[in-house]
Amino acid sequence: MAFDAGLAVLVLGVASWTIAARDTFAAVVGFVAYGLLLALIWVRLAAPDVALTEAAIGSGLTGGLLLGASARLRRTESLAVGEKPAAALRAATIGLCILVSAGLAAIILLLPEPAPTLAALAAANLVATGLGNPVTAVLMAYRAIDTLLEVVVLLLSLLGVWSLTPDHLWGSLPSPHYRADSYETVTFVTQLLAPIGILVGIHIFWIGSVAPGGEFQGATILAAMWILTMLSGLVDAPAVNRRWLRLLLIIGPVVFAAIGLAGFAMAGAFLAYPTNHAKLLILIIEVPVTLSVAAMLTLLVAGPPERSSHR
Amino acid sequence: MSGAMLYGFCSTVLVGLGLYGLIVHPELLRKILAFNLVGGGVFLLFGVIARRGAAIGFGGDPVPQALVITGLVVAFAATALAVALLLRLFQETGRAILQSDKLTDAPSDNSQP
Amino acid sequence: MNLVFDVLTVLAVCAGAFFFLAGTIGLLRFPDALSRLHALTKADNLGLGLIVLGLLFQAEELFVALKLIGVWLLGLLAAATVTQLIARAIQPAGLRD
Amino acid sequence: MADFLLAAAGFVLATVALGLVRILRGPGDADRIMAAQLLGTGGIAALVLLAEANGVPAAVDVALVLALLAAFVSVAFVESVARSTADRT
Amino acid sequence: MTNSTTAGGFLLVLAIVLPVVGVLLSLALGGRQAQRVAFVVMPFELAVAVAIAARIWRTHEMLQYSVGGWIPPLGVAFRADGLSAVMIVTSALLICGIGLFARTQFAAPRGAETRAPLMFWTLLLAVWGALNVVFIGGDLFNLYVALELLTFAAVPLVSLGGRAETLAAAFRYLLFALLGSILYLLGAVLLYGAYGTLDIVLLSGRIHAQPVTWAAISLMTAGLLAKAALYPFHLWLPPAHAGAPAPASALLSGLVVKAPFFLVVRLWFDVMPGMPERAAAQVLGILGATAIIFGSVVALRQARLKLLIAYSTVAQIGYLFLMFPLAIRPEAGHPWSTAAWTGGILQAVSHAFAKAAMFMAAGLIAEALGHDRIAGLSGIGRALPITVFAFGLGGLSLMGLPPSGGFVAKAMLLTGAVAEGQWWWALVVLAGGLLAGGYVFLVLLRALGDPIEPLRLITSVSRGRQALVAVVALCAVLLGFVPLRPSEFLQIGRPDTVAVGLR
Repeated sequence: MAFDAGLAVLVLGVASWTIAARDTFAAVVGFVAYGLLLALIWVRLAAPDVALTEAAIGSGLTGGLLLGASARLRRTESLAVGEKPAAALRAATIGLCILVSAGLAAIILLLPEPAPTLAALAAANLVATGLGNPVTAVLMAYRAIDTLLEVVVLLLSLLGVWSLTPDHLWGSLPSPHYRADSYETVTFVTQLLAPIGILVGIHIFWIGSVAPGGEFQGATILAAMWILTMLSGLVDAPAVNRRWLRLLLIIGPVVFAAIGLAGFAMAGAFLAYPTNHAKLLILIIEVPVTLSVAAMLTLLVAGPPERSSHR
Repeated sequence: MSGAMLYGFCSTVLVGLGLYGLIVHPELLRKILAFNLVGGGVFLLFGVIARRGAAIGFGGDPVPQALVITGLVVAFAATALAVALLLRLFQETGRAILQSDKLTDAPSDNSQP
Repeated sequence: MNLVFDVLTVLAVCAGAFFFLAGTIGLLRFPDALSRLHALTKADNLGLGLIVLGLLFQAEELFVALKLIGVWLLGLLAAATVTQLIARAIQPAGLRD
Repeated sequence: MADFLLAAAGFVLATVALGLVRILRGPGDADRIMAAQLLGTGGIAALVLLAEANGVPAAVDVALVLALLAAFVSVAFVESVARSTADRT
Repeated sequence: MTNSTTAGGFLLVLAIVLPVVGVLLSLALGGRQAQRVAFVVMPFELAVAVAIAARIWRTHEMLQYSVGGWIPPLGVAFRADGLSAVMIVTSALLICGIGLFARTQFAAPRGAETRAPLMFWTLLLAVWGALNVVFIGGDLFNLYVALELLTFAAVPLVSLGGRAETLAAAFRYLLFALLGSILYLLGAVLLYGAYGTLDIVLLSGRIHAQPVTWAAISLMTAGLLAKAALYPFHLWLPPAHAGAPAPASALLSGLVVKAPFFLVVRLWFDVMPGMPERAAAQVLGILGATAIIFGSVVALRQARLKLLIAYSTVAQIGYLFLMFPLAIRPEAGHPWSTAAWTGGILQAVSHAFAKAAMFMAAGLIAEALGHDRIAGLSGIGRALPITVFAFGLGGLSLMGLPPSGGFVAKAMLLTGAVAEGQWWWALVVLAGGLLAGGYVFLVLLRALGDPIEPLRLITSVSRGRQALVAVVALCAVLLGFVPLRPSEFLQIGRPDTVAVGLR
């Protein structure tokens, strides 16, 4: 209890810092810390699957993305001075936000006891999916449609990022654009870290069917390693019109949708799996989805094409 | 009061803090950060609700936990798109804030390929 | 036997926690960036290492123990990278300090 | 034992939280990176302690992922700082 | 009401999977193939839409599909009632029209792949799929994912031109949309915490009046209003809709803003049917009325055609929300409440066609003149008569003059207002019509007037495209021949509290 209280205070402190810091860069550092502490809270809330996702995406990948952006925007900070809204407006906003927070706090006190839950239902149907991890069962079986659409959401946001390319640069390479004379330390660390990271990513993905873990967490780690190799200059970012890249991006959702449609014939419904082969089919979906999602996440961080040629 | 409820209150404060930042900060990157704070708060609240639904040996209701995972991925996609838009805007205008509503008198339909 | 392991765990974890404390104090108190960096390295490497060591006495599976050691090695690597990069960056006034 | 480990996790978190003051005070990026690094390591230590204390073995995996991504974020961090300074000169 | 799959439910799956597969294929094949994929998907998807409507028409029951065979609350259901069918068919027709219109504008050149065509055709299909999920989603979280799909498909359309001010418009749109989504999600989270399900039908059976419910519904409604650009959340709309390329503007103004409105209707009439909250409905009505007056007045003062049309969208969205104070009836069984309800939906549909036609007409005019300044329109009526005629037809519907869909919609809202004794809404409807007449005639008078100097057209505009715009505008007019009474089809699958007035 004391631990929880301390952790909660710490999270709120870091969050306040993220809002209040004058320097954007410092605020982003605060945000990375915020994600890390949230991962701890997820463990305390008995949600290790979410903790993994938060550590990987919420803190790690988002943190890296925002750090890069804040570094590029650094020169603009002085411009924003004096643009702050008037004191009266800020006071009104503070009032509104306190009202929202207090109202929500009062509301959650009124939530029913005992709390309604689908845990029993999810457990009862676990056998039919052949999975041991109920969270993966929700993601890949009970609510597989959400997951399929989520992969499409990722793909669309990548399209959105690519659509920002200046016309003459279409088909060229995304940033990050890093010096060829990258620190040898970075290169060394990458060479050491990338193989380990790939192993860990595969491990996290693989245990997802029985224990906390799964495709999104595994894919994020793979993506982080790919980005690292690009940062260190070991590999270059792929040009956006490469055929292999396009195929890599769509293979996951295509297999997902295809097995989903095959469900009409095999099990009588879209995205249904025949009981005896459910686990195998889910695995067949998960492998390409992991690869596609890893590619999407990597390219989302890399941003729109900015360079016309290989260096 | 249980530990879960404590985090519940924590989540409501996070939502309020994030909303404040979203409204007040002129810099767009700070708005994106604030949006992520609100998102974190909402997901945390969902996690608390999942924890309250602990039953039959599960530490929490797996359905909301899975939905939070989906939500986190979607929030990352949103952040990535917003950051990319922001960086392009910065490239074009040299600014990372939104000007007050003024449209230039340029023709609005010069987008033909 | 269990008791011995428990005592070892307590000792190692306490020592690890102490190093974290030392690292923080160093980060706050030392005057210049390079000595702060030095303090940080101590805390990272030793603090996490001792805590992992303490937990190893409690680990029941080999795989868990291996993962714990992996955590430590990765932490070490991250710390070493940062230390190296910061140290390099401080010298040519690359970073604002 | 669980209580002790939980307390140890709390202690480690509390001490590294003090380090956060460095983020607040700055003054330079180097200190901010160091403070973030300290918090990262502390968070990892707290996670492995929690794994044992709460009986959530998966938390070790979380720590593993965190350690991996800490290295990733650090590199991204230093690269971007170096780049932004390069841009300015 | 059972939760199992009905016969023909697979059509709902196809309505979503076809566009998604189209998106994947056009990205994979790239280049000139993206457009071909879009034109292959269009007839099939249109056929699916018509089939869904036909089946509901025949069986008089709502279509339902439990995805993966998992029954809610554990699984996710798709459901299509009469209202869904109307929206699905409207989107299908309009998207096919927009696709045909954009065929030359976004034709991919031979040789290397170019950005804009690939993006436009892929995103067109993505918007289509996302809209269909919104219209048939039966689960509040699934609908959240659908809203995000729609956001990520719609925002890049705004900045397709790539100019700085469209980038700023896209960013502002994205911020509003994301804030809206997160508020919506927060509400859904509270509902799950209180009732243990996110399924709309199950929720409607469990929900009852208590603070958690009010908080959740208010948060979700506020979030959706931000996405629907109802006053005072309209700030993002004019620059975004005016800055996008004409076919994208037509899509955004005609269909995309209707999706959050549709979800507000779902929330208020389906998730919590018959729950008394007249005060809240009055608030929505007041916001709607303000939007009508504000949007129309600002539209009158615009110097550029596309901005004028965009502000007109702000006003016309206001009409949609007038249906709430008129159709919310705690004591059920009043036929006029159903009239106002039908009027609101009809307004959504007729505005979709009318506004799409007007944006496309404005696009053709801008293409021909190289600008869209209203002051420089003189003589365009003679150069592009069909286009200006189509613009006028669309305007007819906005004004609410017969014969047009807008007339029937507004007449139903008027009847509802008078019968309810809430005559003040009737005044707003009439005033909005007059103001709309003002800005439409402002443009028409200028366009039909004699030019001071001979008009110079940069390019000629093909008859076919002009005719296409006229056909879309004609659809809005043809809706005027819908009989002036509550439609029974729209009530299929509705909770009895609303539908009882018909029998």
